[in-house]
Amino acid sequence: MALAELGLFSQAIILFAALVLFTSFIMLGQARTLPLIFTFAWQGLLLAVVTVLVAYVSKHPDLYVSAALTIVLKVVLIPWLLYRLSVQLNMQYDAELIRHPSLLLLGGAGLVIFSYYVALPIVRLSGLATRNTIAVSIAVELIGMLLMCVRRNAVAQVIGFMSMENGLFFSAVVSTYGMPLIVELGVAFDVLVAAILFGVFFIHLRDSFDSLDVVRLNRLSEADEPMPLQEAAGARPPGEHS
Amino acid sequence: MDSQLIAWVLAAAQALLFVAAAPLLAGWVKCVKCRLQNRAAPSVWQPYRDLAKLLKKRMVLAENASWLFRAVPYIVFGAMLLAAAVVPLIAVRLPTAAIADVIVLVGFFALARFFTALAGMDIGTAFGGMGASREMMVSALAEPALLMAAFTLSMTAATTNLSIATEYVLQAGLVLRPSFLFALLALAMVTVAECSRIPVDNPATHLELTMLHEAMILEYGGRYLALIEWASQIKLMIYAVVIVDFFLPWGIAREFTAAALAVGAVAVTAKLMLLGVLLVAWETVLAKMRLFRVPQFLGFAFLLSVLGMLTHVVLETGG
Amino acid sequence: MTLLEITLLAPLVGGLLLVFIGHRPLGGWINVATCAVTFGASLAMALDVFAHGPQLSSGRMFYIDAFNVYLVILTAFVGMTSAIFSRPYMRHEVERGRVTDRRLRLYHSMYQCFIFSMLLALSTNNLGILWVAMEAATLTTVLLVSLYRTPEAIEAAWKYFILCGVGIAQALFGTVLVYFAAENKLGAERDDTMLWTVLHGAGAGILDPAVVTLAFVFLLVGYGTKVGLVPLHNWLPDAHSEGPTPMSAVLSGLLLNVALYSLVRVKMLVDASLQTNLAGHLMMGFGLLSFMVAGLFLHRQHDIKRMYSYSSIEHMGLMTFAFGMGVPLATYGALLHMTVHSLTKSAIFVTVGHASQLAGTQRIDRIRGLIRTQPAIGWGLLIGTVAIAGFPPFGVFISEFLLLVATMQSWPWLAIPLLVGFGVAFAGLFRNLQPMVFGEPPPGQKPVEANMLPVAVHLLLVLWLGLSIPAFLSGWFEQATLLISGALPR
Amino acid sequence: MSAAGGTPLLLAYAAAACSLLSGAVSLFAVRRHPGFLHFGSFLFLFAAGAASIASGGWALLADLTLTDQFALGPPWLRWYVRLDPLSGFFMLLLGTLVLAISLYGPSYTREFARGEARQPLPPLGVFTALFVLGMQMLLLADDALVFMIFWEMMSLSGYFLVVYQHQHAANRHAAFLYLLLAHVGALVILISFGVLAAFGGGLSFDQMRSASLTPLWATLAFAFAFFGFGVKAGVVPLHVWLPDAHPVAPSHISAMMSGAMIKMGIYGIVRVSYDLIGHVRWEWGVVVLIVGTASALLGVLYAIMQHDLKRLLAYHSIENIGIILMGLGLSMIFLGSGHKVLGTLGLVAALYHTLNHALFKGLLFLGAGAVLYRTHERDLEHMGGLIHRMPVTALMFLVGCVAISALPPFNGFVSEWLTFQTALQAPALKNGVLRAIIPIAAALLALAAALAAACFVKAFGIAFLGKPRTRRVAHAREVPAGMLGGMGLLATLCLLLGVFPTSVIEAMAPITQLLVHEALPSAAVQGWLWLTPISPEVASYSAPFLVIAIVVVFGVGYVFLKRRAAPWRTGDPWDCGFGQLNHRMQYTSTAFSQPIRRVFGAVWKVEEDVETVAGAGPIPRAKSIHYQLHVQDWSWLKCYVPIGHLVLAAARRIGVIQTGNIHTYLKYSFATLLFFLWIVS
Repeated sequence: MALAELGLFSQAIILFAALVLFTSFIMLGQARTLPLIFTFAWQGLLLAVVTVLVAYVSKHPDLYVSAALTIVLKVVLIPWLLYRLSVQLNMQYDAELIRHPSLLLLGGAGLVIFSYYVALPIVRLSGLATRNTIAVSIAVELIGMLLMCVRRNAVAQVIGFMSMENGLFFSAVVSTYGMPLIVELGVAFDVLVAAILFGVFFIHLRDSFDSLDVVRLNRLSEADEPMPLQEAAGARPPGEHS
Repeated sequence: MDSQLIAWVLAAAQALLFVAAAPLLAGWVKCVKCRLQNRAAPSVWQPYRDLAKLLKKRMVLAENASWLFRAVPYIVFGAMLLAAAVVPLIAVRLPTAAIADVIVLVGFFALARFFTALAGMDIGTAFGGMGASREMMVSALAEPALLMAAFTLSMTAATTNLSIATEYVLQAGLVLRPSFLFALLALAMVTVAECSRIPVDNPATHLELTMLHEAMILEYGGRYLALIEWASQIKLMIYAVVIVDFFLPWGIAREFTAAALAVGAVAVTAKLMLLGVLLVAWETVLAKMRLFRVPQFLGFAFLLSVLGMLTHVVLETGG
Repeated sequence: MTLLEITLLAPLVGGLLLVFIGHRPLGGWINVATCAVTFGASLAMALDVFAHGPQLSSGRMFYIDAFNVYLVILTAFVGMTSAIFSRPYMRHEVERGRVTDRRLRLYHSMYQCFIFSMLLALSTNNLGILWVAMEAATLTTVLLVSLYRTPEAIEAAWKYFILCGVGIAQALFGTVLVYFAAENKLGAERDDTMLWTVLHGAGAGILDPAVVTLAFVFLLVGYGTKVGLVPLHNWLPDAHSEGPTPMSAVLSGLLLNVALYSLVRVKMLVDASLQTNLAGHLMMGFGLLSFMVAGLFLHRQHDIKRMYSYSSIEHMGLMTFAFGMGVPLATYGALLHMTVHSLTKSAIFVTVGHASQLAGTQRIDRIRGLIRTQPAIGWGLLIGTVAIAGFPPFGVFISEFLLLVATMQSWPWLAIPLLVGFGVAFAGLFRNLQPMVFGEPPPGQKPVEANMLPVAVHLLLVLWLGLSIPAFLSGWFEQATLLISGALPR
Repeated sequence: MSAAGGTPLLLAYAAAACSLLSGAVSLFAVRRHPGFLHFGSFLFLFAAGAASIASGGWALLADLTLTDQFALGPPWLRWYVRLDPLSGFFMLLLGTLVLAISLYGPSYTREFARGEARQPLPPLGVFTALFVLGMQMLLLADDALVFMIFWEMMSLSGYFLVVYQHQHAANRHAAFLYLLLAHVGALVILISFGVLAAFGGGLSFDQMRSASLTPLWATLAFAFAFFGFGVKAGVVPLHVWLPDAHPVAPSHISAMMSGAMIKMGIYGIVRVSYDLIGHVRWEWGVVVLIVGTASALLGVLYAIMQHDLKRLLAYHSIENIGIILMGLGLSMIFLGSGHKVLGTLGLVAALYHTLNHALFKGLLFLGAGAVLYRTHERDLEHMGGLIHRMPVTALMFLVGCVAISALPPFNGFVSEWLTFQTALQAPALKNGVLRAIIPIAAALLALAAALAAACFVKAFGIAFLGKPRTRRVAHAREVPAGMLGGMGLLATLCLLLGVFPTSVIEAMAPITQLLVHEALPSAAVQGWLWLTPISPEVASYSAPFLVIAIVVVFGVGYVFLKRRAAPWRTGDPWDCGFGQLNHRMQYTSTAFSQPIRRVFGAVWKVEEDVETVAGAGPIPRAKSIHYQLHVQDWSWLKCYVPIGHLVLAAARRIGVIQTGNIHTYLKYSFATLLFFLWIVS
């Protein structure tokens, strides 16, 4: 259906959805730590706005709660946590080198197309005005994952992880007006704990690897170990004796 | 019942005759050989004299000899005796023929050889071990060829029982079977090997290193040696008689009348003398071969017997 | 307060209590006691279920049927025995100075929280809560994996955290999709549409195939990560090898089971609404791949705990394969295999813990002559491995036997790769096991104070299951089989 | 007749129970009183053996088929149990060996408690008991589950027995290889059962019997079964575990393994192909015949090269399994082409040889154990002259050697003779090719037999005859009465089964009746004295006469010669007039087998190297000569090493997927996700 036929609020929803997607792209391209964190906060904020709009449109009061949760967690708490940590580990200014950023962004675009392709069958079903945003939510999630795949910096990985969460949350909101409240609460709790744990781990990583570069975490690997020399059938041919 | 008894008596008599005649065949062979080689020949009765002398002699046993060493001659002689009882010499349809068929006969030989070889190793000299090792190697190669030939014949006669097979050949009359030809050659070669004749072994040698059979019984003397020598003479005779029975059985007695028996006796004597001459001729023209050419020799024998079997399957029964 | 509530609350309360006094000598005992209470309650509840059939709690929050009741008992039981083992073990670790009091406290309370989250995941009736509980299980164990604070431990924990977090996130997305499918098909009351009973009851067959398929993919990748299916398994060996051994025991013995349980639950939904056996085929392929690859990995291990975690991957792959096949016999076998595997594997890890304390290292080539130094440990390891390798008269043999027969009946040609896999895995296990157990011990190797009671109990149970399966258990298996594959095994 | 329950079955249960008890005794009682193992445990083992003999013999002679079930295992899968003449026959075989080792064991095992490396006795007792139990129960099993359970239990306890003296690396290698192959074999057997079950609609043997298979599937089922059981039986080229595992186990266990365990493979082949599948096809027979011939020939050729006594015996087990399989193969060929009587003859030959081999191989291993017990030597090169120190053992061992070399009048000869007779009936076949190859196979059997004779001349000659080669051997003593009793039992049976074959064959009639509904009508037409398998015209054999003849000759010789001749005196052996002979001048085992090694050179991978240190002096003569000989089994190098390398290489390659880099891991899950999404949509 054409955008014009929708109500203003719905149009707003779609607009903000587009902005959310945009923020994901920015994160994908953002090399420095602090801006990354801020962009993440922005994404959370946009998400909250979308939620509020949806709540208003669809008269689902409990969505306000989840919007509030989003704001508290994704806009205030987690970014602040990450910020404090990165200051404390004074890494707020260091930027990591992203190889082929343009290629990366292209990949992101590809993911958008892919998720649209994937989401098509679902879109058919939904009666909601905002259904096309499902594709966007999937894209946000996949891009978050892509971010985790390419970034060496632990903070960046965490942010990727959290933006995946955003995507999920987003999809829940726009496809089905959010999940049952108890589930929402549970999820939020888990996310909170996860965030705290991440914080703890930054410290540990810094202590034991004196950097947050996750590529250095490669002690536990099977790749280049020689075969163990056990006494096995291969060790001595049984036919033999002298 | 009566006929049964007669048959058994005859069988016993034939067995004894067989045993008694064995040295004679050996003597005949030796005698003819000397004649052929322009040497002064001993009398054909010489083997009896030797045996008698040995039987009388006081024995010297190596101090290391065990009870096995002293038991072996009896075992060997017993096995040969029984084997002799099985082979139809002058008459078929004797009850003793049922004791053993040709495979068991081979088994008897194997038994005798096994214990001879053990006796050879008992004293613990190098010669004994050497003889045993070589003898077992040669026999291991000879046995399949021998059995293969036997199989060919017994597949033709549909029996492994010597006497019945002989009868079968008699009834069949003169049939030119290629399989029999091959089998005969194979059997002859095996006989030469098994009875330790030239070219495989040299019974008359006095150089220990070239001995096979002799090396094993080097430590024997007196009556033990007599028994063993006698046993080997019986063995030679058995082989000869088996060949005769299978390939030219004519004349052998089929019913137990005096005339038939006499004819049989004469016939078999003639045939054996002829065979002895052939053997001598063979031994005279050939020279003893190296130990490690023996496998080729016996391999050839095996090949011949296989050929015999194959020709039997392919040409004679069709298939 | 119902038995189920006791079962769930006991570990929670215990966990809170242990936050404060977990470091005391008493802590270990409290840990054991809490588990004992949990186990007792779960047992009573099980009897109740056995008497009156499936139970739906008031508010329909929890649902206990034949499928999860025995898993609940199993979880409580293995949790208890591992707690029994962990008391002396952790004391020894404290003496060796590898663990401080703070961490001991953390350990004990997290242990209980972990048990709680698994029980919650098993008993909940709500797919969302199921997800929450699974995530919680991850979070509680992450800190335990990094308990020793060595760089390796940190690294392992980080990988565990990130990979499982990502995986679980996929699962959440799948859950959302299921919810979405259900929500616009059956216009039930919003909060109910995530209830398993509703979905599997009313929702059966009417959910939209496309969405459900999509959802299953996400759920498979999500929960599959926690099951440890190749190629999503990479966190598993690290986490097992670097964490404290009781942790590895419960991880291998229980967590993987719970993850597989969740996977099977959603598969049931998908099968109900899909006509094709797509879900089954995906699981079969995944399972077979994991089975083969893990078998090969067994051959190149230097670390004893790593080795046994690979064997866990192998067995999980086997079960996934069996559930994927979906024929009743295979399902029955897989259910049995879940039980015997977790019993055996936790017993093995307990023994491994003692063995590595005895040798002072986890490196296979430094563990030697156990049977000479301390026969109990040597024989325990040997018999445990024999059992896990699928030799009779242990239960693993029976389940693998059933699996093979089922395979022969429905997919004859897949029996060949299974066979090869068994052979390879067996060789991999034993070539490493033999030199550790047999031979002369290195000079000066001293026995350690070991509590082999859990091992003995577990192995005896496995032996019992191998010789005869008690009626009630078999009854549950059959009901579950009926539930999952829609027919009784024959 | 067929019945449910019944006394023989109860006896069988009693046997199993006794084995369990013996295990329990050695587990619980030994720790406090070591004496218990030697009495309690072996007492129960004796009872177990006796009970097995009783139940087996009863079922066999009375031609009973008894069935029963237990409420064990999964609810819809009862444990079915059945005792029929076939299992009875093997029960008898097993019981006899158990009896023998329960006599032999007490003294022998005491050695382990003493020896330089003190071994704990309980494991030995427990696993011996479980080993026996496994075999008893698998014979009774009447469904695939029970069969597999106890089959694997047998293999597994066998493993623990092989690895019992685990301080030696050789034991560990052997045990590993043994268990690996046993496990693989078991899985393959399981597959074969799976095929049968898929057609029969159930795992019980009755359902499998009722299954009607298409020729293709029947052949597949047979092929899997033949492979799986062949591994256990030690068929070339699946035999590599055997010559390693049997020698290193304690000798009474080696006797059980060679005597009984590998026979279970034969039992399995017979049970599956004749009983469960039912319709035997002649093509299978050809395969079995060829494999059997290969095993017989290669087995003996490998055996000749050994100088480790127990290893030599182990290789001979392979040879004899080959002979048994030749009989089976012939029987299958004849049955498959419709000659029931001849098929029966082949089957009888095979089963007879199974029994014989159990007896004489058990005897030989016990003999080797006796030598080991006194001299701690397994290497022939260090033995010699034992006949003077251990005369009774020597006699027993000699009996075993004669029997295994298939010499009349002992039992080995009878069964080989029957095999020959079966082969000679080849003209009955229509297929000319079969008519041609069967006699050749028979000739190769003859070759194998002759080589076996050579091998045992060497074994007995080097070990017991000549002069002692080491001090330990020179001071050996005769072994205790119990061990002699165990050997004596088997030796006597070897002679009896050789002298009275007719009765044995008549006793076997129920088996053939059960399997092929046929017996040998004319085997005993002329009474117990004459064995005439097909008809008196075709072939006949009378062992008693040979015995009589030898006795007579002994008598005559004794009476006439010994009495009349002068008493013999001892002197030095002939030394060509050179100086004193010493024990190092004797032929060694390696020297003995050198001619055969040269003749059949291609069979082994022979590495021979001679280092000669030239001494000083005008005439260059060697100061010292060091001779080394490596003989290897090609089948190991050609079949197993490549597989091993393949697996190891795969394992090495597979490692690269686990880079340790978390990005890679994330990419895996990312790729998996995208891949699946792409698949489904």
